[in-house]
Amino acid sequence: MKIKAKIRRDMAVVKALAKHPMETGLRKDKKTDKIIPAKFIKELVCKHGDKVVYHADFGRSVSKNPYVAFTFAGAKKGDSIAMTWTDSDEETLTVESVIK
Amino acid sequence: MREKRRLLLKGLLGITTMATAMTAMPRLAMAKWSKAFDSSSVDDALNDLYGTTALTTDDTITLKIPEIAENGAVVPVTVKTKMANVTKISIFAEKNPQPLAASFTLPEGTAADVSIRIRLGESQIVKAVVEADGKLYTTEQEVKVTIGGCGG
Amino acid sequence: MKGLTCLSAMLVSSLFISVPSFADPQSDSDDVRAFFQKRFSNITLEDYADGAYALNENARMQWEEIEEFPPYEDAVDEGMVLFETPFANGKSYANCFPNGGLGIKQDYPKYDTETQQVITVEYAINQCRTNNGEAALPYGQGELAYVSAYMASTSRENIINVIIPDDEGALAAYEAGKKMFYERKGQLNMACATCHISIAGGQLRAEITSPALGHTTHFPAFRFGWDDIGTLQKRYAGCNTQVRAKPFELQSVEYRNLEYFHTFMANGLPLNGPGSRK
Amino acid sequence: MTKNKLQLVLLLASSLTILTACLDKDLAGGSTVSNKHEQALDINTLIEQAEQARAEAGRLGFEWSVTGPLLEVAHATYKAGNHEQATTLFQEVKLQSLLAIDQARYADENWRMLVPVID
Repeated sequence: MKIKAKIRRDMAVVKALAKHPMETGLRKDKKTDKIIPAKFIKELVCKHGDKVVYHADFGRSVSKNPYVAFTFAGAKKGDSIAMTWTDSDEETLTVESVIK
Repeated sequence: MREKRRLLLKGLLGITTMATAMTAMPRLAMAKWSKAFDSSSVDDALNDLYGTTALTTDDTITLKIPEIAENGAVVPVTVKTKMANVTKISIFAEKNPQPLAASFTLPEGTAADVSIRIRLGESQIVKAVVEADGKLYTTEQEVKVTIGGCGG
Repeated sequence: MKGLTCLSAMLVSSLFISVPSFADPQSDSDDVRAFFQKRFSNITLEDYADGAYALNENARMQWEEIEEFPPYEDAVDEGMVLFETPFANGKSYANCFPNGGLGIKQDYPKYDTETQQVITVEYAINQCRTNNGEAALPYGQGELAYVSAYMASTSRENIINVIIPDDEGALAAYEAGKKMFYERKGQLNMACATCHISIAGGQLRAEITSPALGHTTHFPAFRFGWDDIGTLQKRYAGCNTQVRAKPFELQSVEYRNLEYFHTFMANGLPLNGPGSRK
Repeated sequence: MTKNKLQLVLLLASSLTILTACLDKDLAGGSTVSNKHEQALDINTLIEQAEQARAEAGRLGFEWSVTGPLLEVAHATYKAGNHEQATTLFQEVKLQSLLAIDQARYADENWRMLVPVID
């Protein structure tokens, strides 16, 4: 997951791109003709310190390698944010980034 | 427009240096992932998510989505509104097998301005629902999805 | 059978007889530009670097949205690591290129008068590897494309400056590339020029066909259709296949000549690769 | 006139003889082999022609992308014993290749027609 966070007009603007196949469970493998099992990010959360500043739940219609952007108040340059995704297999990844 | 692209180009390298990956963080305790994402109709999903299908159309909500999608697999969507006390924003793609694409819970201090990229299997209506002061508002737009294979 | 042999013999001879008369690359390029300027009078030369997106505001907006956080960044980062990792003999890519390989893409393809051939960045990358005892990498996509993408990223906004030296071989290579660009082939009987000059900007099924003028600026490109970053010649092979012509080997003499012609046409345009395409 | 008539009769008679001979063989069960052999000779020539034409189209850089896969199908069909269909497929391969060769010739003579002209 890549995160770009910067301060614009006193607000922290966050853009993130998670690397994830986002398999819907509806797609067939062209070679084996078998259904590729569903595996998609269900939840993406961003914390600034202890505070949750963003919480997104995803369904199967979110594109592969999901991209999100959002804006929150109360952060300054140099602060850290941590973003965590959890997918349908309960796999999880947390990435930290410093606000520029 | 051109200037903007230039800036983007310049910023390309060296953005990820600060990001560090850690795994196995304890799962954040938040609202449970709703079964609304499994619903196969917009109304069912609305019921599951909000307990009602009563929506008020409000055209002051900005739903930015292309009228003709360049690539149905990656359709950029932005939903924003100037309404106060927005607690939730959700996005529905009516004709997708499971219409609810994403639902954002916005704590105080987070702007009612979210972007995401979604899949659209065919031309259809995309709907944004904004929850503010406990009421539900909506706006929608038709998106044409073309079948390509030759671009670029 | 006899007829066939006869036909082939006739063909072979006719192919050999048609040696380029007098190639004038600059006036070719001027003509193509004048043609496009007439067709799309509202866009500037620089705009052609954006391909079909220069012609369609709706598509352009979506493309810019994607470029906000483009899908090729990982590939570029990986390319940088690969580029900087020394070979087993201690040397690295930087030793094989002018200026350490950085900010030089605008000068490619080059014509090497010594070996009498067109050298593209990708071809040079593999030359560099084999000269240093490393195995050549597959052209098209994967590590080689990543290295090339990184090199392209260091050359962004540089102005394309392909030079055709006053050399018979160089002119012949250019002319061969040009001829290939205009030859109709494949089961659909289409030339590169059919889509990208004659009907450029028009609708082909659901697509707007891009002008030939800015094609080479943004490669290697991430195409959502490929779900990966790929080289210009991978796209050539794709185009050939789309008109149902059997593609040439990537980095074959034919494709390198084509890239030479194709990129010379874009002289003066700013590089903006890697780019994303649908 | 009589001469012509005579010729006609002779011709008819000879063909009848041949026909009868064949029929005889058929009845004797020996002709299947010889017929098959003749057909095999034909299809072999066709395969050779198809492959030569394809190679020539390829050498000129004008082979169609669909021809190679079609040739594979044709060979597989032939191997599977379906000679009638294989013949059709090899003919198609040959035809596509001849068209591609013709395309090469046409392109060589006329490619400049697509170069934009400024008036």
